[in-house]
Amino acid sequence: MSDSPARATIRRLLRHRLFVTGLALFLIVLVLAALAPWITTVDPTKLSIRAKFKPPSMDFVFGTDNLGRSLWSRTVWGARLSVEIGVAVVVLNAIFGTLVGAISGYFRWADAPLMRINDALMAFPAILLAIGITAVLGPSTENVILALAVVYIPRTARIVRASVLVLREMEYVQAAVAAGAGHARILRTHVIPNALAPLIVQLSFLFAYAVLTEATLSFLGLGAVPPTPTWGNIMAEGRQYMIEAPWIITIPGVLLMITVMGLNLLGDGLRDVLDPRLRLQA
Amino acid sequence: MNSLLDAQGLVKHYQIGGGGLFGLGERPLLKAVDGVSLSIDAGETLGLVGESGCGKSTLGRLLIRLLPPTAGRVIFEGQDLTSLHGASLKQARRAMGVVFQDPFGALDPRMTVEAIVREPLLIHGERADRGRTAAMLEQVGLPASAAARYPHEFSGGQRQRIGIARALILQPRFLVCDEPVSALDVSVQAGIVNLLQDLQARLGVAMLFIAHDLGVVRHISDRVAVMYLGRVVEQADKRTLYARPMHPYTQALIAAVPALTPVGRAERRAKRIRVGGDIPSAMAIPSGCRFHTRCPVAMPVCRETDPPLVEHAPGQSVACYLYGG
Amino acid sequence: MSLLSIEHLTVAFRSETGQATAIEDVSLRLEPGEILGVVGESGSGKSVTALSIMGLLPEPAARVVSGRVVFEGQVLTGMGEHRLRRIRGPGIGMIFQEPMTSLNPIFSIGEQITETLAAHGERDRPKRRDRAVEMLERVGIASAARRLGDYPHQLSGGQRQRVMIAMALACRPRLLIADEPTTALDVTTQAGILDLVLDLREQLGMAVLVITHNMGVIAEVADRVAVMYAGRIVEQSPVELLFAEPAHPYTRALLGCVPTLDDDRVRLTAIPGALPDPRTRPAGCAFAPRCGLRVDACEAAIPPLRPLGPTHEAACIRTCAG
Amino acid sequence: MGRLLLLRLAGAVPVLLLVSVVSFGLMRLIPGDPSAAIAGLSATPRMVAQIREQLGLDQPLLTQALHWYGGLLQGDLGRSILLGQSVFWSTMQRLPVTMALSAYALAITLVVGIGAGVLAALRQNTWVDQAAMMVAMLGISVPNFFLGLLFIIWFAVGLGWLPTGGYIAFTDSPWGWFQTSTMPAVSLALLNIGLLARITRSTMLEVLRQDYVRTARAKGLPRHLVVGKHALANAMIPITTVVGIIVSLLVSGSVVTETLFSIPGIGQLLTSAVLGRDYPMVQGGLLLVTALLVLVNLGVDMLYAVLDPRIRYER
Amino acid sequence: MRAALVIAAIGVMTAGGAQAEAFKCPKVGGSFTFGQEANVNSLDQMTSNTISTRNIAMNMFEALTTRDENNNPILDLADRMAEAPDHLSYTFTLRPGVKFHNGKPLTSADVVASWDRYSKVGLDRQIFDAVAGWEAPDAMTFVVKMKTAQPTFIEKLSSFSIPVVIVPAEAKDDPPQQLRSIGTGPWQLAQSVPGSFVTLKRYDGYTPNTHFEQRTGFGGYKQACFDQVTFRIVTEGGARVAGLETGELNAVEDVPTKSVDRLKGNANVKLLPLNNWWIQIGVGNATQPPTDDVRVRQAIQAVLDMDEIMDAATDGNYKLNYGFAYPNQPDYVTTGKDTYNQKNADKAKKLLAEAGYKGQPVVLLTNKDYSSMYNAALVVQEQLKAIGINAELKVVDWPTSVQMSQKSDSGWNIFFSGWGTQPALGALATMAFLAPPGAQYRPKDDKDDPDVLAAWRDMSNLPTKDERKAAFGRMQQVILERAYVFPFGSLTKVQASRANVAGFVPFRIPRMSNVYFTN
Repeated sequence: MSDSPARATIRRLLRHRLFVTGLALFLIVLVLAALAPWITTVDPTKLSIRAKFKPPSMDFVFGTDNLGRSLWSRTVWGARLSVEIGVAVVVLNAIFGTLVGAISGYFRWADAPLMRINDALMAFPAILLAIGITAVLGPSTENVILALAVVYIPRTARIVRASVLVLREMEYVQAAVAAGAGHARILRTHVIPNALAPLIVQLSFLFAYAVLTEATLSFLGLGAVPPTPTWGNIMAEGRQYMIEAPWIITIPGVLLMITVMGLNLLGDGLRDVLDPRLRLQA
Repeated sequence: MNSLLDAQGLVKHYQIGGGGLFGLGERPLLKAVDGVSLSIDAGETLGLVGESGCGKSTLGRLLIRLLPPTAGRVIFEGQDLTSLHGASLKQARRAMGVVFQDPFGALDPRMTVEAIVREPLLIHGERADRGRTAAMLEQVGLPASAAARYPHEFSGGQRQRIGIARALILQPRFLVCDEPVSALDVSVQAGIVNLLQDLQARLGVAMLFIAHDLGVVRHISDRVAVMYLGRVVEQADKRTLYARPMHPYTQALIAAVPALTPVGRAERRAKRIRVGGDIPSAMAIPSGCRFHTRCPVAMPVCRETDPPLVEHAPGQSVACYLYGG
Repeated sequence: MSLLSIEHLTVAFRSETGQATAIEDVSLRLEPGEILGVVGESGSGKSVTALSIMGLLPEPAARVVSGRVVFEGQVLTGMGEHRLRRIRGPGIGMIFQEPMTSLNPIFSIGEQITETLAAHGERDRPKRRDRAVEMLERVGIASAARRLGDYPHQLSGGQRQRVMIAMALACRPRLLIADEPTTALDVTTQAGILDLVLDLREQLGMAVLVITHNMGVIAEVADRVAVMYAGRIVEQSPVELLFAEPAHPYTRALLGCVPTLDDDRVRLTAIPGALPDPRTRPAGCAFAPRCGLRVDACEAAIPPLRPLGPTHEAACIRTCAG
Repeated sequence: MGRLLLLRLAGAVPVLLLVSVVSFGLMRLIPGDPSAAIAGLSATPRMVAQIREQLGLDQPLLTQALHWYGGLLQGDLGRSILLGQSVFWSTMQRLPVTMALSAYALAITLVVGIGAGVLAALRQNTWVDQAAMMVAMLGISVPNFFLGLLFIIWFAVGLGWLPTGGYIAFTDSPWGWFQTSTMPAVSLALLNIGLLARITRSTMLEVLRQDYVRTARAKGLPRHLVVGKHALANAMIPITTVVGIIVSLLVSGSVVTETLFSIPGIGQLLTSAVLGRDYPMVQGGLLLVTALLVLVNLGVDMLYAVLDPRIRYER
Repeated sequence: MRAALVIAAIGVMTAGGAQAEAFKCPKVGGSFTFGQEANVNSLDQMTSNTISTRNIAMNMFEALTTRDENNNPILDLADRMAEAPDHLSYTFTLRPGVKFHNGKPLTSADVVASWDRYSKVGLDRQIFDAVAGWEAPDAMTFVVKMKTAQPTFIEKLSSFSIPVVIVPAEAKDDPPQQLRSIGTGPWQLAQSVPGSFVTLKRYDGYTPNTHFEQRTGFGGYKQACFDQVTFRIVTEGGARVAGLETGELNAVEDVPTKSVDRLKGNANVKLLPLNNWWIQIGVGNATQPPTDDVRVRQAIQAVLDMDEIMDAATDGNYKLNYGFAYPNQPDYVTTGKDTYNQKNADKAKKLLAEAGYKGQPVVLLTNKDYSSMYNAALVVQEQLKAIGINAELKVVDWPTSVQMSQKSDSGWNIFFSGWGTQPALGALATMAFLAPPGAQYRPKDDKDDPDVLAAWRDMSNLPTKDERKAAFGRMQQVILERAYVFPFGSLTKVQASRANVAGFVPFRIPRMSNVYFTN
């Protein structure tokens, strides 16, 4: 049996120590997110004014916040939301970033106009653009996803475009042209599949950025609508109690850090294995 | 008799640099191919030699319309390729194949050998069963077991065989081989050259064989064209060309090839025709004869006007004033 | 005493997929003023041999397993970087295959030549400059003084290789190692570079180690030749003898598969198969699987180099036996 | 090089035009208007209506757009609704603060980031490398607002070493500036240190593999010249690209950091302008900031030309 | 003897001579830093209605009239005021010797110009609705002519919410938000860095009002003791507390409740609680179903548990308070008391059933910028859900919520807010929220409840104080019984200063005059 490149890649990934560490960290968060309804007994929005500001203890694993809500429930459900948002942003980027990048890189006539729009969107400081968009659309989970997608799609498109520009000139693509293949076929069978490696790497980092930026937006009060428990929301609400009840910000903060670090390690591993020459993109 | 392929006044110029929104200043023009006419008969092999950057690869791509020409026409089997689009272009492409230099970049790393060889069939909606690809693989000297494997599992020579199989599966009448052996070790190179010769004899396909190695070109070609800076400067039957090169550039080129024996090397060195300096940039082609800056026998007229390619001896065309206007 | 002697050198590479022996039991000698050609196809270990002389093997991946390199009586293998550095330049100069990438793109060629002089003790700036101009003139760069400020990208391929040579010879080394010096160049340029090397050898009297895969280059410049295959030297002899009476089947096959300008063979003699993977070399003679003269004994043990005459040796049981 | 500069400047014009369209459009689409911020908690609808009329917000969008672009053509960015100052002046007042803070953070980033990256590359696969990369990984994984909060808890509240917030201009008191800027600058820098150290390491590793580095060794150059001159100078080219990105990240980061540490910079100005619906301030401020970022990138491009003769002598 | 004079309804209002020792700074000098919560945008006191502006501007600017410590109208820049017997004109005589910060003496021309500007751009210019015009017969006299008699005119005029501050005549045409910062107060502007700090310095040319011997409210005998006062913007509550603890800040506003306990043990800090900072309130939308049905609103009213709501809103620092005035105010009435804090789920369910409520969503419009409003909404949601009301949260930012609240059809049923300055100013100012044209409860088809209208007219126009107070009582009763709004209780805000600060008396707006360091 022949060794397909995909299988070989997976084998090499599983031998990559950092990748495995990152995967493990991320899996912890994924499992928390997936099992949220079963591992939390208390509704994350359930108020219990009389039990407010309880530090972590046997009764409340992660303690309670200023309204007596269980931080365990809130952070676990927050994990779920972070993962949801990350997945959504990644999917949107994978679709539209690839589309824009592939069109721009493959068709010369489309390149200049698309890249000008790209440049303009990338010229904004990312967080300000995200703030602007969520402010327009109103804070909600969907709108945060949309804002993050708008902020990051140009960046993804750039990366896809860069690989497409190279792939377009590859001799196997030329061979397909010479054999009479149309644009659609070439994009579908040669260009896009081969642009996937850098894209996957980018998307894993993007997942981290999305989680991080969502938390920042929520922290600034522009993320998912409270009382939806997101890590950023929890920290935003907890920041005024940071001295007396530091656990409110510390617990989601550390979880956020673990998630982002897991994803970054994952991305590093993917980059090392899939695309060793790929540079870090911001 | 009509030739299989007829190129008339082919020109390919590139604008270099973005130029910005307002196109500030003029953008330099890279003249990759600058007025080439040639023809290839059915079943014939035309060798195309020249140093790097002379435009031979670009010319090869223009002939099978991998690139659209800036000017000029390519008549293939009576059809003007440059005017074709869509379905008719696709149809014309059935009759043409191409083999590239880089055995690593020419095969999609994600596809199995079978998928690679089969792709042209799929493109043209032809029967693409296992037997057909297996037969093709066998023809290029690969074992049947190769079909299920991936390109990275093969050596350079074997990869080149896969590329040849892909190029020939549609049974084209014209094949462009763009430096097909330059990247290979000599011991492997000979096998590929032999394979191409065998296949050509068997399939009757006409070939444009591009290479910088004069020995290989001599070995495989019927006729040879020498390119310099976007132009064909000499074209002749291979025996004539190697035995009696007329253009000073061809002479220098042949003289520079080391002989495969140390015997008499001191004498060879002493009488070798040398050309000074290096090939100029295709963005700054000298006026007049483009070779005059390096030509050991340049005359004043060479600086003024560009000599046309003229048939000075039977079957031997030269673009040089040494043999008259 | 030889200028350079490589004695039973074995170098191994470590990689993700395991260990591989790049060269094995390689011994070479080079006399002052002599040009030794090392010829071989890719993966034969010829470049590794060159790099290991200078201690330039990529560390920590590559490692000298055994053997040693002696230059003018000093053992270079295992020598500290600090002492080695004083031999690089004044003792041994080196040029490489890709003159584009071997020159630093962001420094002027003048700077790159003079810094070599400075590193080897020339304190006087004007003197360094003069010497750089002199060297550039010597390698055939016209109006050298004006070109000192040029950057590599402003030069043609041939000029870059000339600059590399000027740089390598700036400190007047006794040995020049030229690793595939003309492979990246066009044939007309190649001829010029080979002429230059021969001229400079004449003028400066240094020895040259030329490494190439091109038999033509060997025929053009070498005094003596070593043929390498799969990490080992398979034949060694004076150049005339090698071309006249190639002994090893590999050498013979190699000469047979090069198309030349004057042969009218219908078919070239191809060597079947491919070079062995350095990680999975056969136990016996590495060429045996591709060899037309192969017998069972070939696969039993690696044949050692055995003399065929006073100056000729080959590693083949068939040739030597017959 | 002058030509290159002109080309890039011309290329920036459509980008900035698009930026202005986007920011104008975004702002007008945001629900709520500046009257709420002016009228405060106890605004009556009548007050709000008066304010809207006064600000011309009751006019059609097109009229407002024409007015804004008309002013823009004359170099007038308008006047902040909330601050009552000209947008240009308010921005210019805040700019030095953000610039000083960013410069501080950038200086820390460059020194620590490049230093750690080079060290890690030279000691590849040793504990030095692993420690540096671990810290870098931590840097790119800790949200800067979280870090800022932790800093306040530890260094300001817990240890009392540094003030909790506020800002003292360097010109007023260098020591005060140092005290007030250190925590925000470090919390801003950490992410970028991580980025830069990683990039520097991988770039250095790549550059060290280059043929010209081998040439430099083959010439017998001492190690400090091989690494410090031949390798690092070439590594600076990709590093410069990242520094350009970092400047943009610093501006982004300042939005959160300035809010957290009560620093009167551009980030805080624009955030409060967005939240207060100060249309002219957001439009003009964003335009100025992006123009500045475009300029920074232009500077980076020019820096390439300085670093890389291949660009300097292009054509 | 205290010399504060309450303005009589009729007749001449004078400031009686100051007999006792006037206040004298025990210690002059020093630099005082105040930690302020919110950013200051403009210092234009005529066009800004934010507390942050007032915090600073009220130390710089003065008006003809203002309020004393107990919120009674008093004279400030006016030396005397005479009201005509027909109530159709008021004659103010300016206090002599008053100079602007630019050194120019105050004349009636400046007053005319200031009033002119206010009538054009002043936010609360509806206080001039009943005014026919004003004039300056001589340099020190200023006369206001009324269209009709308005007994509450002086009460409105003396409001410190958006007062008609007196500025030099040349500032007459300063555009909104751009009033030059030249006033007559004891403090003048030294430096303003928006987003960071504002520094005021002592105005040495200040002439105190000798009719008083002490500071009272925003008026009285004011003296600047510090060399300068800096209002530092410190938005993080924790950072303000930390600044106070380290001595970086000499006084702060809005100490988080959670920090109060800790600060109690700190001998270097004085806690200064300000009871009744604002009324935490929900405004019903009487247009939008289902809250257009009075029974649904009453059901909501019936079920609310105010202790829980206020506890969550304030982290525990609150006082239960029904209605729209505080017990210590003269306007305080007890009407409608039984509508408050009923915690009666059965009654609520019954009302819902009567109204035919079928689970239509009740949208609670709140914002994240004010956590007390946000937290109150969270608790209300839970309480409503408990009786089967489908309560949904709509959380937006403050400007959006304000804009939405002003449109009845923008999809909300209860708007969460806080009424601060107006209740402090008195019933008249407060009830303006509920009477046209400022009615926040969104009357259906803009047809106001006639009973509310009638009561409002009486509150404004009845000649005597007692009559007006009775009218307020009626109004409060109607509003509460018909559940137009849901007052939850009053929030306590804690200010604090370092122990060595004297004279810093908690007040809605920090007053920097007559405050000094003891060491």
